[in-house]
Amino acid sequence: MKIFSMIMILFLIISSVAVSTIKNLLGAIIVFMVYSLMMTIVWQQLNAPDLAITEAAVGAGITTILFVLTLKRIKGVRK
Amino acid sequence: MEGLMNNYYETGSIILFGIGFAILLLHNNLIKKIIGMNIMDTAVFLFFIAKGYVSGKDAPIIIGAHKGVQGYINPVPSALMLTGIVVAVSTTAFALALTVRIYEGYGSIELDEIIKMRSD
Amino acid sequence: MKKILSIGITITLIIILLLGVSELPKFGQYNNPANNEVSHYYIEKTTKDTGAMNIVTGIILDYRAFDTFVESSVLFTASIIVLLLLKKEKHIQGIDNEVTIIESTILKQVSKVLIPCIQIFGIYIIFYGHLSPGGGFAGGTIIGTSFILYRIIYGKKFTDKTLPYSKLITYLCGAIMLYGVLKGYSFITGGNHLNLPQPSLGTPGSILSGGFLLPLNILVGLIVAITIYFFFTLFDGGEI
Amino acid sequence: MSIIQSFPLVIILVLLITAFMMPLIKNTKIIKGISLVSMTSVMILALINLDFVHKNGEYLYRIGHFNAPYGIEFRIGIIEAMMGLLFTFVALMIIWYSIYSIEKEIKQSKIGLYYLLVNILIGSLLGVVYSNDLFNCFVFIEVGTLASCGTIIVKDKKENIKATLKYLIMSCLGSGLVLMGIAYLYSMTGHLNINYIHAELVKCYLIYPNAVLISIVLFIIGLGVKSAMFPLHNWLPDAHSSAPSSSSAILSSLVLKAFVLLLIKILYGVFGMDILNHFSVLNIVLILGSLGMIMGSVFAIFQKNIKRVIAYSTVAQMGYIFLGIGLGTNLGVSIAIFHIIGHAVTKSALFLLAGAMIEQTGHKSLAQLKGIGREMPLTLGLFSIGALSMIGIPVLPGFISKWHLSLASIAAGDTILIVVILLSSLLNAVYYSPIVINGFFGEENLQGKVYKSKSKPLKELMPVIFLVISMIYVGIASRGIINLISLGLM
Repeated sequence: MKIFSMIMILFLIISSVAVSTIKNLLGAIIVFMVYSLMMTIVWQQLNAPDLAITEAAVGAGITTILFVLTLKRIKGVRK
Repeated sequence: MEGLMNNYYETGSIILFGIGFAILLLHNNLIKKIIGMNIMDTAVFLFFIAKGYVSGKDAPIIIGAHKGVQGYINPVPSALMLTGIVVAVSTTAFALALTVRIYEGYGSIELDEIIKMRSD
Repeated sequence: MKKILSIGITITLIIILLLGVSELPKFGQYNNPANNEVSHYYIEKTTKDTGAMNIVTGIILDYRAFDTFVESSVLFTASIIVLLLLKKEKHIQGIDNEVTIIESTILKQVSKVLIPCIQIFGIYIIFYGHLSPGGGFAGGTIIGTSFILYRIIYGKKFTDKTLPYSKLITYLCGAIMLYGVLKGYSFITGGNHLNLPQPSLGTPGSILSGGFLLPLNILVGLIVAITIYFFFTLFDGGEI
Repeated sequence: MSIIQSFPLVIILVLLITAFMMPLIKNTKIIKGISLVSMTSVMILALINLDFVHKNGEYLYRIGHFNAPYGIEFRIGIIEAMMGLLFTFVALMIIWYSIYSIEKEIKQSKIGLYYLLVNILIGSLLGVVYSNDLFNCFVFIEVGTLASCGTIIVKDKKENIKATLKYLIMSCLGSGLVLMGIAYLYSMTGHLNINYIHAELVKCYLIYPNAVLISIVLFIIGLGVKSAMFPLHNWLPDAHSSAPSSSSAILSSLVLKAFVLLLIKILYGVFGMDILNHFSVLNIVLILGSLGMIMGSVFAIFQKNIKRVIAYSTVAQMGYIFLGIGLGTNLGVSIAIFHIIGHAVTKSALFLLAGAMIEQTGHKSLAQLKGIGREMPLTLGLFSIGALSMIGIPVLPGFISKWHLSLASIAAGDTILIVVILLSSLLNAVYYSPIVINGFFGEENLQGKVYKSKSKPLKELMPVIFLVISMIYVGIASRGIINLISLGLM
């Protein structure tokens, strides 16, 4: 359990650094979505299922949709 | 150092918090800034949830018979952070809407370029 | 230069905060200060006090319901502000500038089956919110997502007819007002120790139990679903 | 259990539920009426509540059916009740003023939503003031932040969007830090209620010295960002100067104040004097406060836009409040709270008057507003009373807080602070007096100006006149108010 959690935390840290370094905005958003999903797993590990469900629906789902739509809007104006 | 190894979840969440803080404060791109804000928020949530965990106990949902006080983890952080997640998504939506309008107004989402532009 | 500065600031901040963490009580221990009489009280009494089997739902909708009420107003405020920022006036009739319409029979047929399934799942999560993980927020998001799918597949014109803006905002305001009134009644009677009638808690474990919990979960679900749909439509073009 | 005890909760519920009602109503006149009626009734409730608290002393009011550590509770002392009255009064006056002039700054279709946001904003600020539960305070802070950003954005100009974005980002930073502070406190004590945290923390602060210190600093920085503490103030001038003038009045007179009150509540309620003295962190607040007093004024001197001058003056005045908090004595904190009252009344009047000038003449810069005294004599007259209070002329509240702050700093043994206070008053005079003098006097300024040609009708200025009268009243009744505050702090 401890080893698994540490690996997950390490993944979280790596993906958050990756968000910062990736140049492509869509890529950063996708990495952030992966980050949210991993966070969901961590919370499930910590026995907080309510939070895991909400984060999966809100954090990974809705937030990503909003980000992608914003990106679409921004690209659309440039065209 | 040993304290950090004992509290590995908290340590991880603090590192995430720092990274989120740096992204929020020092990136120029607004979308990245908003992602940084989200990372910062989720890091605090992780910190809270880690404080509520008790090893070897169940999730705070009573299925079947009640297992007594010692059978479940602390439910308070989960309840608080449920509120926190919704607050975070509201703020994100607001910030993204502002970003869209900024782009329509200034034609850029890089903060330093926007600040350089004369507003009128 | 800026990169070095940013890394420096980050590392200092992390080190300072970690100094605090290293003193905090060890992770996962039963006798940590966080697991005090408050959490024990919740674990022991939630089912008796509120009728909820899910302790977290009991806390957010009864013990700390004021937080949740304020939180719904955060969501409401955010949707109003996004409305303020992104809502565009309707285009003149005859000019059709819709780009994201998908003309696919397969998609339409599949979605006819899929969307009700998503909605039933969302409704299940809302209705079992006080018995199992989930509740108004998660379930509302799922139902909101089904509306979004509906809009993506059938296009803007069709959803404008079935889910018009005026109807949605009426439901949103009505739901949140009803929430405020229901909870306000319970707050004031509780705070003043008035012995006015309260809804019965029922038998713990059945769906129709927990007094206000079920109606509140439904209202929260409605608020969240409409807000999510609003967010999507406003970001995707801004015409409702 | 008297029903009056539930009035704080009723106030918040009334404000929020009327706000939720507004999108359903199409007619803007009815919305304005609802907003005015709700604010008036709320003010009356706050007045009755203040009277009740004054007679019966402070009390704790539980929200819902469960007692304190399990449920959420309000703590209504004299200060909280007083602030409730102040906030509702100032908000009522600002709404009354805005009813006549809001169409000139905001599009017709957005007026309803503007009043909705104002109601939510005032409700959430009162929630921050009343609540005795840290996490509840945090949620109220978030509503307040979103709503206050919303009141800036309604104007819908490019500069507004930019200013709001800056404000939002800084605010989110602040909220993140505050939430982290709450997380540290929760992991050390396991409570969220302020009284219970204090009781636990006194027992255990020696076990976790670093963690306690870090949480104090997190709260100071987090709330400092939101209440424009000196080096963190850079969002304020843009946000406050670009907002519609009634919003700037609310933002600068009430929003900042609610966060400062929360900081006072956290520093003295959660941590308490013993812990603060043990770590001697109050010096940070003291130094930043005095820096803000001077630097805010210095920045204000170089501004050319009248609203920016007033906005920077806010930074300086917040410095006085932080100075009072940083002194760490009972008198210092009482004066800080007194200054909150005086400044709220004065600054809202100043912003509204500046807004009136801009609205009637169409000019924003100080150079073009020369000679305004002939065109709008009443407006500039009221403005100069407010400016005199800011500079520190006896009887007016500005002078009284400066005088007592000097006394408090002598009592605390920091005589150098008197120099700072004097210097700051001098700088205040440097930037406020030119506005007044150039407005009223100077032959070349007055040429071609027709007497009273642009003055606003008296009925539209009535709310500002009420604000100025209440400001003078605060100055005259200062002794009683300060005694009451220090009674409440005990």
